Amino acid sequence: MSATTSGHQAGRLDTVSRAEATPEREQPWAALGLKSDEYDRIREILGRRPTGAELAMYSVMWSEHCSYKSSKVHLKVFGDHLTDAMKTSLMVGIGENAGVVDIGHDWAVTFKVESHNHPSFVEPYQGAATGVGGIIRDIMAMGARPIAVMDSLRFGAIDHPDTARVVPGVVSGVGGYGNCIGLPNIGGEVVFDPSYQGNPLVNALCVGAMKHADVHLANARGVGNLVVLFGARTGGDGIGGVSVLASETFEDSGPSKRPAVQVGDPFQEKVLIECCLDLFSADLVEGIQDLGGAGLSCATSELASAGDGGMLVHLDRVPLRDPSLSPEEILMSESQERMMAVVTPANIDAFLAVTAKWDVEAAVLGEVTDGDHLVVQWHGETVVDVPPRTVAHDGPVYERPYARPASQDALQADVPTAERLARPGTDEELRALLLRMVASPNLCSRAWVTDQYDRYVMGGTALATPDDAGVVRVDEETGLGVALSLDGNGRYAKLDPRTGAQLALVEAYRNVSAAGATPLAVTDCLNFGSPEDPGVMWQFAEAVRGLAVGCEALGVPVTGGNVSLYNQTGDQGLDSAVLPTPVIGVLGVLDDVRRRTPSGWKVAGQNLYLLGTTREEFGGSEWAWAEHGHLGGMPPAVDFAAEALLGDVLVQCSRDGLVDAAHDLSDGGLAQALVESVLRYGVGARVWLDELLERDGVDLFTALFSESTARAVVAVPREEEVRFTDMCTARGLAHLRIGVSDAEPGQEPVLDVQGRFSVRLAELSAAHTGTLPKHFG
Amino acid sequence: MGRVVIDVMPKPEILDPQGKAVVGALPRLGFDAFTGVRQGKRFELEVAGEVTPEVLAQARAAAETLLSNPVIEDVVSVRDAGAGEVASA
Amino acid sequence: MGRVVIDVMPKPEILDPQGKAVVGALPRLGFDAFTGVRQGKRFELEVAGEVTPEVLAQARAAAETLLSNPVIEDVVSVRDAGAGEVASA
Amino acid sequence: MRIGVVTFPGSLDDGDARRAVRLAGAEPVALWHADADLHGVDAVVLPGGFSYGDYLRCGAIASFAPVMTEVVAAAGRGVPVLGICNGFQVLCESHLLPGALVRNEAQKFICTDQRLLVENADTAWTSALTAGTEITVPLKNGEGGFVADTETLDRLEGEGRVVFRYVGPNPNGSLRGIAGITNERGNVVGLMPHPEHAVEEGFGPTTDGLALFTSVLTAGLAAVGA
Ligand SMILES: Nc1ncnc2c1ncn2[C@@H]1O[C@H](COP(=O)(O)OP(=O)(O)O)[C@@H](O)[C@H]1O
Ligand SMILES: [Mg+2]
Repeated sequence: MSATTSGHQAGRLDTVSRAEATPEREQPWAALGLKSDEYDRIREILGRRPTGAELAMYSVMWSEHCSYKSSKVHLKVFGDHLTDAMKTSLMVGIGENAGVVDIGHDWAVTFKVESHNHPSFVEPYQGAATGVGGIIRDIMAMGARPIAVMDSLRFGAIDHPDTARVVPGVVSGVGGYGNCIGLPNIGGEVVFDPSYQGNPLVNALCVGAMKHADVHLANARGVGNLVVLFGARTGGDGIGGVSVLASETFEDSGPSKRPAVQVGDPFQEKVLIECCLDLFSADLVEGIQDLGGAGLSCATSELASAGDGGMLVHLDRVPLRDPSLSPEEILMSESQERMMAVVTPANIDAFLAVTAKWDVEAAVLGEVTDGDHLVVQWHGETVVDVPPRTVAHDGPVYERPYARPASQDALQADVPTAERLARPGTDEELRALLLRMVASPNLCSRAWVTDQYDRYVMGGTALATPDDAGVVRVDEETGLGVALSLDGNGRYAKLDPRTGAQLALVEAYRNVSAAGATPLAVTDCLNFGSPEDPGVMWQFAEAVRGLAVGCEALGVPVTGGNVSLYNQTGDQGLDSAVLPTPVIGVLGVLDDVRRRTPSGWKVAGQNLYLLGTTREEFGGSEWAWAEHGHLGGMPPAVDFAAEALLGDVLVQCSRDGLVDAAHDLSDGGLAQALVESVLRYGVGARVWLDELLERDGVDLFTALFSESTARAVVAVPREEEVRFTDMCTARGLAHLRIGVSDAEPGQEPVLDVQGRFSVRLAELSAAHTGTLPKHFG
Repeated sequence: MGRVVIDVMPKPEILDPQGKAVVGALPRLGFDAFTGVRQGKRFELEVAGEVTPEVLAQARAAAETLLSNPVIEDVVSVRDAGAGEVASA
Repeated sequence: MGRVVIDVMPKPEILDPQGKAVVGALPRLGFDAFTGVRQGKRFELEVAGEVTPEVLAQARAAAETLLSNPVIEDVVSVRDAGAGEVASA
Repeated sequence: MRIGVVTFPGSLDDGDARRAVRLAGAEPVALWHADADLHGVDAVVLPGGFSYGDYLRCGAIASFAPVMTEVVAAAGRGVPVLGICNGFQVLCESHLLPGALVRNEAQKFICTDQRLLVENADTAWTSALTAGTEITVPLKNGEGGFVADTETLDRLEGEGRVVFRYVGPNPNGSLRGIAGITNERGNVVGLMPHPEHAVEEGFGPTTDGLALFTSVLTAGLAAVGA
C-alpha cells in the first residue's frame, strides 16, 4: 500500500504536464470502451492527450449508462409532447436527479425509477440491495425525505433452476435494504418469462416529499464555496475496467484486488438520510448530489457544469477504505452510501457538527473556483483539468439505425383465435381454468415476496400490496398524500412496442385512479436489449413515442426515468434480447389519504358494478401464455379518452364516498379481479354475467379472461346506488351491475358465477397462494 | 463422533458493514487496541463416525458451494476439529 | 500488524435456525455425511502493532461483553492469529 | 405525562412511537442515544428498527449506548419501559428482560398482521387491555424468535410474565409462541409485534395497539411517585 503511494511520489503519476510532454503515449481507450473517434474527440477538446484520470472520467461518463448516447435522440420526444397544461404542477422536470411535482399545500414530491439489472444477476442479494440504495440517494439529493419504495421484478421461467437462485436473493436484497433503512415498500411487480433468463430486470422506485422551499438542485455555485464529500469511505467498488489504467500506471506495484460486486450498507444510508435532513433543515447546503454510477467523476463534473464557475478538488483528501487505490480508481469508484455537498465557508463548521452528530465521515475536498475548469489534484499535482460540461453533458450522441423487424408481421398475424387455441367448453372446464389461472406464475399471489417487505414503517401507509396502488401520507395535518403504481407488460410490448408502452401507462394510471388518487406525473424505466440491433432500437423508439403520445393524451408529464440497454444473454440480436419492457410509474395525489379506495370488498350485500366494456382481446394475454405458451396477435387496444373518463369517475367516487372498493381489470381479466377482491378480506361474491354477455356480444370465457382496457369493478353501498348510477349515466360511462358481495352467515364464502359454477374461497386461496412457496420455499 | 470446522470470511476488498459496526463500537466500550474488524462465519459440522478424507472433501465442497458465496466471501479454512486447529485451505 | 481471531458459537442447547437450515440443505445438494450443523461467528480484529498479552486481554473482554451474548452464545476461542491456531478460551 | 422515545442510529419506528404516545394523550419526548439523560420523562419507549444496522446481534451495540445506563437505572426505580421489536432486543441484551431473540425459523423477514393473545393485563403497558382477549397488530422482523433456557421459560410462564402470545401459526419460531414478556415488577415490557403501527384508523390493520400507550398513562405516574 505504501509502495503504491511511493509509486506516485516516484513520479509515475500521469499528470497534465506529463500528458503534455508525452503526446505519443499509447492509451488503453479501447479497453475502457471508447471508440477511436470518441478518443480523438477527447484529444480535440483538451488540445492534448488526456491523462489517465481524465481518460477514466470521459470513458465512464460517455458510456451508454451515463451518457444515454443511443437513447438521447429518442428521449427528446418527451419534450416535444410536453404541453403547457402538463407543466403546471411540474416544479423540476427531466434532467435533474429526479423530477419534482407540486402536490399542493406547499408540499412537493419527487420520484424516480431506476434499474439494477446486471448486478442483480451476478449477485442477486447485493445487486438488488444496492439498486434500492441508489435510487433512494437520488431522491435525497433533491432535498426530500424518502417516504416509500417500490420494486418491479422480472425473472426467467419460474421452474428454471437459476430462477431459484435469483428470486430469493433479489427479494431478500430489496427487503434487506428497504427494511433496514426504514422505508415502507408499497408495491411493485413480479413477472416470470423465459426471456429474462440470465438477465433479470430489477427496477426500484423511490418517492420522497419536501416543502417547496426545500427543493435542492445539484449545482456548485459561489466562488469560494466548499466541496464536501460525506458518507461511507471510498473503496475499489465497481471500478472494473478502470483497473486497466491503474495497472498501466503502477506497473511494479500492482493494486490489490478489486471487488467484483458492491456491498450495500443500509445502516450507513439510514444515518445519511437523517444527517442530510438535518443539514437541509438547518439550511447548510447550497448544492447537493448523490454518488451513484461513475462516482466522483459524475458528481464533480455534474455539480461543476451546473454551477457558475470551476471547481478544484484535492483527490488525496478522499477518505479511503482501501489505501491502495489510484487516483483514477478513486474518481471511478462506485462505493455506495456517499453524497457530495457544496457548502459556504461560513456554514462549514455547522455542517461538520451535523455530520459528527450522526457519526458520518466528511471531508472537505476542495472549492468552487472562478475559473471554468474542473481541476483535480493528487498530492498537489494536477491530474485532471477539463471543461466539466464536456465530461457531463457533451458526450457522443448516436443516431443508431432502427428498423421494424421482419418477423413483426408474422408475430402480429398469429392471432389467438378460437380455432387456433382451444378454449374451455363447459362450465366445469371454465371452473378448472379459473383455478389454474389464479395459480399461474404471473397471476398467483405475490405474498411470498411482499411479506418479506416492511409496509408499515413510518406509519403513513394507507394502501400497499396487494391493492392496486400504494398510498402514503405526506402531511399528517391535512392527510395529503400520494398514490403510486408501477406497471409494465413485456409481452404486449413485444407484439407492438408503441401500444405496449401505452398499455403500461394506462394500467398504472388506472391503478392510481382506482385507489382514488388524481394522476399527476410519470416516471419510466426502459429495459431493452442491445441498441446495436436495429430491431431492438426500433422497439425502443416505438415505445418512447408511444409513451410520449400517451402522456400527452392523459395530461401527465414524464418527470424522469432511466434507460437500461444491453439486456440480453447472447449475441443473437433481437432473439437473445429480453422482451422489450418499458416499466411505467404513475404518481397521483389524494387530498386526504383516508379517502383512498381499497381493492377488496369488506362487507356483504354491496352491489358490484363492472365499469367499461369488454371485447375479445387475447393477444399477449395471460391466458394465451399460461395455457398455451402462445404469444401473438395484437395487444388490447388503448383508448385514452375511455381511460381518462374511467379515471375521473373513480376519483370522484372516492371523493364523494360512492364506492367502498374498486379494482382495476388487467392481466387475467375480470376473473382475476374478482378472485383478488374476494380473497382480500374473505368476503365472497355472487356474480351474474348474462346481461354483460348480451350487451358486449361476448361469451362467458371472453367476459372472464379477456384483457380489454379501461375497465374496473367497484363495490357500491346500497345507499349510494342511485347517486352512483346517475353519475355514471351523466358522464357516459358504461356501467353494469354484475353481482353482489356475499357472506351467508354460517356458510363458507364462495365466488359464485350464477348458473355456471361456484368455487369456495378456501379452494381459491389455496390455489392462489400455493405457487410461489412451492417453488421458492 | 467427529466434527469439521469451516471458517468463511468476507473477501478483504469487499465492504464489511458488520465489521465496520463492531470496530465503531469497540472504542466506545473502552477497547482501543483494534484498528479494524472483519466479521465472518464459523460452521461446525458433525459427522456420525470419524472425519475421514472423504468427509473432509465433502466439507470442502460444501464450503465452496453452500456455505460461502464465492463472489463476496473466501473459505478460510476447512479442518477436522479433532485434529487440532490447523489451517488447511 | 497483528491479528486476533475470536470464535463465537451458539450454545448447544439453544435453537440455531441458521444451522438447522444448513443441515436441511446439505443432503439436497448431495452432501450426506453430516448429522448436524451449527453456525457461529468468527471475528478478525486487527491491531497496529503486535498481539501483546494486553491486547489479548482486551480481546477476551470484548468477546465476553460485546461480541457474544452469554444467554445464547459461547466464546469458543480468542487467539493470536500469528501464533497458529491454538484454542485458548 | 411525558414519555421519552429513544432514537439510536438506525432506529426506524421512533417517529411512529412518538405519534402513538401523542394519540394516547401523552407528550412525546425525543431522547438521543448519546445523552446520558432521560430529561425527567415518566416512561420510556425503545422503538423498533435496526440500531447500528443490527449487524452484530440485534440490539447488541445499542444496549451499550449512554442513554441505556439511565434507562436501566430508571427501570430499576419502577419507571415504565416498553421495548418494541428492536427495543425488545435491546432490553434482552441489557438484561432488563431474560432470553434473547434469534433469526426467524424460516430464515426470512416477515411482515404480517399478527393476532396476539393478551395473557397479562396487569403490567404498566397492558392495564387497558383484558387478559384472555385477542388483539391484531403488525409483526415485522427478521430476528424475532424468542429463546431462553427451559428453566427461564418455565419461570416466565409460572409467574405469569408472558404478556402476549402468538395466535395461529407461529410466525418466527419463538419458543412456546411467546410474543412479549415482562419483568417481575411489571414495569418493563418487551414485545416483537408493533402496537405503534396500529393506533390510527386508516393506517395499520386495527387500532388495537393504542391500548398499550393509554395503559401507561395511569401506571406511569404511580410508578414515578413510588
Ligand atoms: N427513460 C427516461 N425518461 C425520461 N427521463 C429519463 C429517462 N432516462 C433518463 N432520464 C433522465 O435523464 C437524466 C439522467 O438520468 P440518470 O443518469 O439516470 O440520472 P442519475 O445520474 O441521477 O442517475 C435524469 O434526469 C433522468 O430522469
Ligand atoms: Mg443522480
